[in-house]
Amino acid sequence: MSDPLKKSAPVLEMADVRKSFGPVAALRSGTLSVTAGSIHALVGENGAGKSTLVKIVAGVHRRDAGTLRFEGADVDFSSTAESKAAGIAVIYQEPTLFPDLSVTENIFMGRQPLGRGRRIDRAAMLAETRAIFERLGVDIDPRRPALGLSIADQQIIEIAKAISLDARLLIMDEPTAALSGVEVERLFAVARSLRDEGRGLVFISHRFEEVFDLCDTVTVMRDGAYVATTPIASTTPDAVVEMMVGREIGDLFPKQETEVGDIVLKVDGLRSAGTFRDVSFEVRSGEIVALAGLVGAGRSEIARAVFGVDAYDSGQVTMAGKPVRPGKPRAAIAAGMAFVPEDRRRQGLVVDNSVAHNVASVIRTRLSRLGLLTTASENKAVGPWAGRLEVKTNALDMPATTMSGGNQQKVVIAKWLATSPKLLIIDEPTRGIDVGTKSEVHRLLSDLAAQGLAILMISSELPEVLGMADRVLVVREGEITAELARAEATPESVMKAATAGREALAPELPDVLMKEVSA
Amino acid sequence: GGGDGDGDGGGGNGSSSITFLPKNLGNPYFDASSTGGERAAEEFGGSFEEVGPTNATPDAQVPFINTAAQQGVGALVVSANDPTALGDALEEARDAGVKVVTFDSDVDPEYRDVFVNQASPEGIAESQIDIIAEQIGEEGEIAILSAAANATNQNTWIELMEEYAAETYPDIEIVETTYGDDDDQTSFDKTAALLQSHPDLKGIVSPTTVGIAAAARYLSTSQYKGQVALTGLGTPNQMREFVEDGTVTAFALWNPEELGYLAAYAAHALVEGDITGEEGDTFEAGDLGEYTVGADGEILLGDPTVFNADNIGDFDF
Amino acid sequence: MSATLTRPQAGPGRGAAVRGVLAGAVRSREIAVAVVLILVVVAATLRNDSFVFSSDGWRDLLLTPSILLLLAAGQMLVIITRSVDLSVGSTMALTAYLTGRLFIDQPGIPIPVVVLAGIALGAVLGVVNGVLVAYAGVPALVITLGTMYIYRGIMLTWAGSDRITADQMPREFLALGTQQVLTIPVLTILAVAVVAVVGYYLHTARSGRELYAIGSDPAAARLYGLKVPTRVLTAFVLCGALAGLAGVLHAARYGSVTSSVGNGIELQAVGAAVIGGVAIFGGSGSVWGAAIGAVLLVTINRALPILGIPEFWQRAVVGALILGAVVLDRVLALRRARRLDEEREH
Amino acid sequence: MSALKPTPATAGSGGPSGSGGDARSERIYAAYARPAWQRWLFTRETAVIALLVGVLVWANVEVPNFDGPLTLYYLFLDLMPILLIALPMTLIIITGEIDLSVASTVVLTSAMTGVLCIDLGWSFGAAALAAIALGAVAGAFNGFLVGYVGLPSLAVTIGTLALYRGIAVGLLGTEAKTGFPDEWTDRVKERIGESSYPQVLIVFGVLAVLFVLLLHFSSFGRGVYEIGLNDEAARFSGVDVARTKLLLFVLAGAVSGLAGVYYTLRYDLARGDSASGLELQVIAAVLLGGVSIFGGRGALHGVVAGVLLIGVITSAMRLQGETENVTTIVIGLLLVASVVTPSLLAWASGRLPSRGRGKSGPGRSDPA
Ligand SMILES: Nc1ncnc2c1ncn2[C@@H]1O[C@H](COP(=O)(O)OP(=O)(O)OP(=O)(O)O)[C@@H](O)[C@H]1O
Ligand SMILES: Nc1ncnc2c1ncn2[C@@H]1O[C@H](COP(=O)(O)OP(=O)(O)OP(=O)(O)O)[C@@H](O)[C@H]1O
Ligand SMILES: [Mg+2]
Ligand SMILES: [Mg+2]
Repeated sequence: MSDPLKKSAPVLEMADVRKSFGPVAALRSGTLSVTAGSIHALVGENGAGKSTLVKIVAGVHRRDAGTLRFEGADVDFSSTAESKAAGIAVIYQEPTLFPDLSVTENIFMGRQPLGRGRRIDRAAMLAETRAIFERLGVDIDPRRPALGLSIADQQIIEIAKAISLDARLLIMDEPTAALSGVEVERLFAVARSLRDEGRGLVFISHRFEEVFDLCDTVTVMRDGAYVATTPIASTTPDAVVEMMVGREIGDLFPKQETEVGDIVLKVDGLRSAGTFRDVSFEVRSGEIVALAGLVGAGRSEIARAVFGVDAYDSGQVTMAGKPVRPGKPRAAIAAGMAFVPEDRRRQGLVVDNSVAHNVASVIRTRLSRLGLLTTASENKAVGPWAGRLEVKTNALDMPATTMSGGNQQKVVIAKWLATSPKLLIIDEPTRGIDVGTKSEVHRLLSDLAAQGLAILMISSELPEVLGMADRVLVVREGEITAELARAEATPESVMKAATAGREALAPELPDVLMKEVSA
Repeated sequence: GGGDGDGDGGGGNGSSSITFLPKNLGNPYFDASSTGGERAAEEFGGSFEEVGPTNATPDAQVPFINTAAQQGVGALVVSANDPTALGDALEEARDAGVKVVTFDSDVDPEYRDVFVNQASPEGIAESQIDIIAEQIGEEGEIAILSAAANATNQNTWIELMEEYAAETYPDIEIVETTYGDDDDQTSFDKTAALLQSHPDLKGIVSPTTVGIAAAARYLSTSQYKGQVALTGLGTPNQMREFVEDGTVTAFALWNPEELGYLAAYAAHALVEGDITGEEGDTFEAGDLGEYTVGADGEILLGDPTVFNADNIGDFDF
Repeated sequence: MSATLTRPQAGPGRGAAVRGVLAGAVRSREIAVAVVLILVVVAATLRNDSFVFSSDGWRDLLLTPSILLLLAAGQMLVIITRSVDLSVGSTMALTAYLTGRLFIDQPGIPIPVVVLAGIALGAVLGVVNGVLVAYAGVPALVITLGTMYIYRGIMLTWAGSDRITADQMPREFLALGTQQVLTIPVLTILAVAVVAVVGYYLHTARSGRELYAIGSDPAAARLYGLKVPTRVLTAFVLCGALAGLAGVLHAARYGSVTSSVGNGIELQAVGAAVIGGVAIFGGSGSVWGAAIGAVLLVTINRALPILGIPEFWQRAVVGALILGAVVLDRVLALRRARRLDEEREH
Repeated sequence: MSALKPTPATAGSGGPSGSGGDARSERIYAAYARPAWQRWLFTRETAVIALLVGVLVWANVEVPNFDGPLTLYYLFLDLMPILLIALPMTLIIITGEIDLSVASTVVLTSAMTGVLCIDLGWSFGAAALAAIALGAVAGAFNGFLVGYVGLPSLAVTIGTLALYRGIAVGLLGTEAKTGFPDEWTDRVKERIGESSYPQVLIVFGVLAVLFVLLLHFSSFGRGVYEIGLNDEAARFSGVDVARTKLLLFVLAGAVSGLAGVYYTLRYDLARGDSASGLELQVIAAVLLGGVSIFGGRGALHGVVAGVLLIGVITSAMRLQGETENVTTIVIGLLLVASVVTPSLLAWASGRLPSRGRGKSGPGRSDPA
């Protein structure tokens, strides 16, 4: 844990910072030291606690324990206003914009330039926005409302916001996730110039090529704890991944060979204006089909349309030969579909409801006798499913809010397995789930496929896609650009199909993962 | 209710306990009548209470009638917001031994013991039409600003006014009847609307104290002041300044305090058993002297007074 | 917010077309209401030219909406922060009564003192609402429903059955209700001035813009470090103060204060804001829209009898108007969304 | 085909306390985290019921004539419209919506009954059925705009609040319809045997049971709560959010129609100005009964207790000779206290242990 960068003063120092949300220990010992004039990478798996650490620095959350020093002084921010005032700018992982306000106002809210008589100087504000956009090389009208901006554009507004703050510490939590190659390059140029001005930067990303391209130091986190800090120059992607994953990764993708059966789901020429078009594919029983692509490619939208949560403009969805009524999740469920959505807390679960009510939420019509439903009958039906998935909870009437992300995901899966589906659509099955649970989920998916279930999986984690799928469909900007059999699917082939046409950086996946994937 | 705890709380609340239930509270006309009622109660040594709703609607009055029945008061003195809607509640109160007197605005005769009438409807209607006819030279358009669209006494008067005007003053045309709901602001705005929609309007009759005062206030600051005549039923105190500044020449009203006073005495007489509500029964009503119950249990207060610049100084209510 | 978006001049890039559409939609909202208002006035005037062209007609056209105008402006401030204030009618009743009481109990009291006292009482009542909503974190609808009852009850208890009549208030004060400057009633000037100040504040002050931000996304506002509770409290205080002023003006205009002052006017104020394009869940709308909405609501009521629609149907027309406004908003929003989709599709 | 079994332990049902000896390592879950008495005692609903009992005892002891035979009879007659409408209103508020147009629907249906029965000479039964149907249509209009067009219910029902009453006032004008058949008007006031309970209470009782079954013992009811807690997640689990909302508004309209018929009979009258302010009384009672205005929380027994609480307080204070204003203040204070108290408790308990930590943390849930 020695600090190799003594040469210039640290802007930010964190040691042994702890934070729990109820029973979930999101951060067990967060340690980070950022020097002025450097770009510091923070890497770790989903749920490693990176965002939590960032939010503590920003004053969104307050730490339970540990030290936090900014520019040499102990600080304890109780609101984001305080951290901002101190000179810290943060780009959060999820864009947080005011949809009704203009882009310019979003950038300057709360600290608009004032003219005479403390009036907002709109001309100055607009000019400054244009200057920032010029520097970033983006082409967004500063006067349009934020409502309706694409995720990438929203992310750019966040970046502009942070840059305009003129802060001494700039933290960027996965700013590139939704950006194209050109936009990424521009962002990097700005980041480097900020570094050269002597500011400290923290950069969080899952893309190692970016980390190794941009940063000079890297800190690795695992399971909410600090692992190591090393200069980029003296490490390799392989070494970083080893530190990140830390434990037996061999059985992370326990894919079984299965017997592929009849066509269960058939999607034909699905189109939704502005989101996706010409989407056709099929999924057979016993088969795991993955939808791969960059974040924002429209995979989730396709899945939502298939399941009927969203309407689509044209095309057809067929289950076991019978057309499924569009726009009606109930019809999809009746046809044998199950859907584990990407956002657990907002879509997958009613987090304020009990475990029992959540697990029973789809099957409860079936549990009713003469139209009447009792808690006892729900509990009776739910118990075994909770057991099957080894859900950790004190009692079935505990609200799901109290559970960890991995346990919540198990509840969602239990709720859908209870419907005895023919097809399981699962969007980001292991997002924000710890490594142990992750392999449990993978084993479960594999078992289910072996028992004859058809599975359509969406994942942004390439290893997961390559490790679990029998077939990979690559989506780019709303279109399926490639269909790859398990044997053909390599990181290169998938990334090529996902980024073709965009000036993407060469996808270099660390060797470790490649080996492990092809095992 | 449960079993315990009565002591003497539950039992007979004295014989001459009188509850006044006006159409609504916060109305100066009824404030005056209640003052009269209270004075009467003091004189004959009974207890007096005033209850009532904020809005002048029958459904809001019913719970108060029910409560009076539960309390077993001696007599209930009501100005009804509807002739039939209160009927059942009043009947139940009478079954519980409560004497029911109506004043100002009656219910159907079978629901009450006596009705203390301020003046005969014909008298009221005719005197107002006569006043306005004189002021506008017996010809031209006039309009009526009433209280609530469902107010019984108002509607009776308006009907009689229409008949009388048609017979007696063929050149007078009643062009519109509008409703101010006995609400100050509404009456004010409705006056403005009347003047607006009928540019040739010569006069306004407002047979309600709230309406005439609001209309006078509007007129007094309007271009029509002195050109559009206004009369109706109003209290002298409210109308004094408008008579003085010439907005209003003459208007009529009985003395509402005397009306309340008489109603309280009638209630007292019923409670004491001096009268039963039969035609021909007589009773003493304090300062006002002796009164006789007429047909249908009606007791007539007397003729309305016409107020004008000469006599308005003599009155204070 | 309109001002930032209503200038569809040239700007670089692909956003220009989209912005034109958006600006058009936002802009058309206030204009649409204003056009309806003008149509109503023109139609009524054609039927009866005294609706505009007579000294009373002109005066009442401007004067009658001024009280609702103030209430709608205040309500709009609260609604853009994603709250609502149902207690304004009761607040107005209390301050109207206070006005009369002061004139009766303190003979010779200067009129400006009374006006300030009314505004101050309104502000204090607004503080009560604001503290409960902003700091106790309780939904505004429930709190202000409660305080609507409480304030009204206090007013009735305080006033008892007595009422304030014109002869109890000084003539100069009552004259405020009808005085005109260059044929424009003083009360109207006052109300429009207040609306202008509010509009200026919302447009040019940081805290004004923050009200929009809070209503647009409260969670994001907190993440930004905006002082959410303070701002929400401010909105309630301003709303209360404006209701207080409305109460004073009511006393001056109608010359009498009874227990029923302001009964049910809270829903009219909300309705006026909604008609004027203020989004009921916050974040967007202009005080001008709310003001025009208030004028339309009042004027349509006055015009209907002239247009030959019996007065009994007025309320139904008002209801239809509110529904029409809400549906129109949705239609515009859907059209906007569809355009954006097509934009992305090229 | 997909032979997915909930694994070995199908036998081990979800009994409260796991009888540990079930063969495999399979886990048995307790159904409840707390014993039954705690689950029942520490709820909002219990608090309201306790308060109601307290007020009843106080009124019986302290308020003259409250223990008389007429008190409860009138109490129920007066409260009937609120009791009735509170049932569907509870469900609507639990989904996170609101209906301000109920009182206007009462008046509209009452006017309709009057016009059909008195003017057009329909039999009362037919007129009443038509009125209830009209109420359902009025509710369907609200429900369509809220559920399918996706408009905010607050704005929609402020509009229909004016519209429906406006139509009633327009239909009736100056007239008050009266003279409904005696057999019907009397029936409304009849008592159950010799008791002090009016027979209409039976109608309410039947409806209340139906609504309790619907909300607390049916799949539909679970959906109602889910919509209130998280309508997106509800949609993802196959709850038809739009249809549910439509149905609830239709129910509110139909029950308001029934209340309109009741109103007509109770006062033998159809007038445009009846039932003013009823909508806010209903909402106040529902909120007082422990239903969250954000949706997702509340129970019907609490709501019924809330309505009765308001009724008993009003009745007792009227018997004591208090004016309406005082009652109004008391009910307003109760309403504010009932929503502020939980926040205050949470705030107090959140502050006490973590002393010294200044202002409340930022992670608080959204207001409004
Ligand atoms: N507000 C919260 N309440 C409860 N648990 C939370 C909360 N925020 C985060 N967590 C949990 O804390 C853990 C760490 O989350 P965090 O967002 O910091 O991870 P991360 O490293 O940023 O992951 P990712 O790469 O997916 O962004 C996760 O298990 C997450 O579910
Ligand atoms: N708020 C938004 N406004 C406009 N367009 C959006 C918005 N959110 C998403 N989109 C567009 O919808 C499409 C799909 O976005 P989304 O992020 O759901 O895709 P995805 O492939 O499912 O990504 P993920 O890996 O996050 O699941 C993209 O074209 C994106 O630009
Ligand atoms: Mg993160
Ligand atoms: Mg997705």
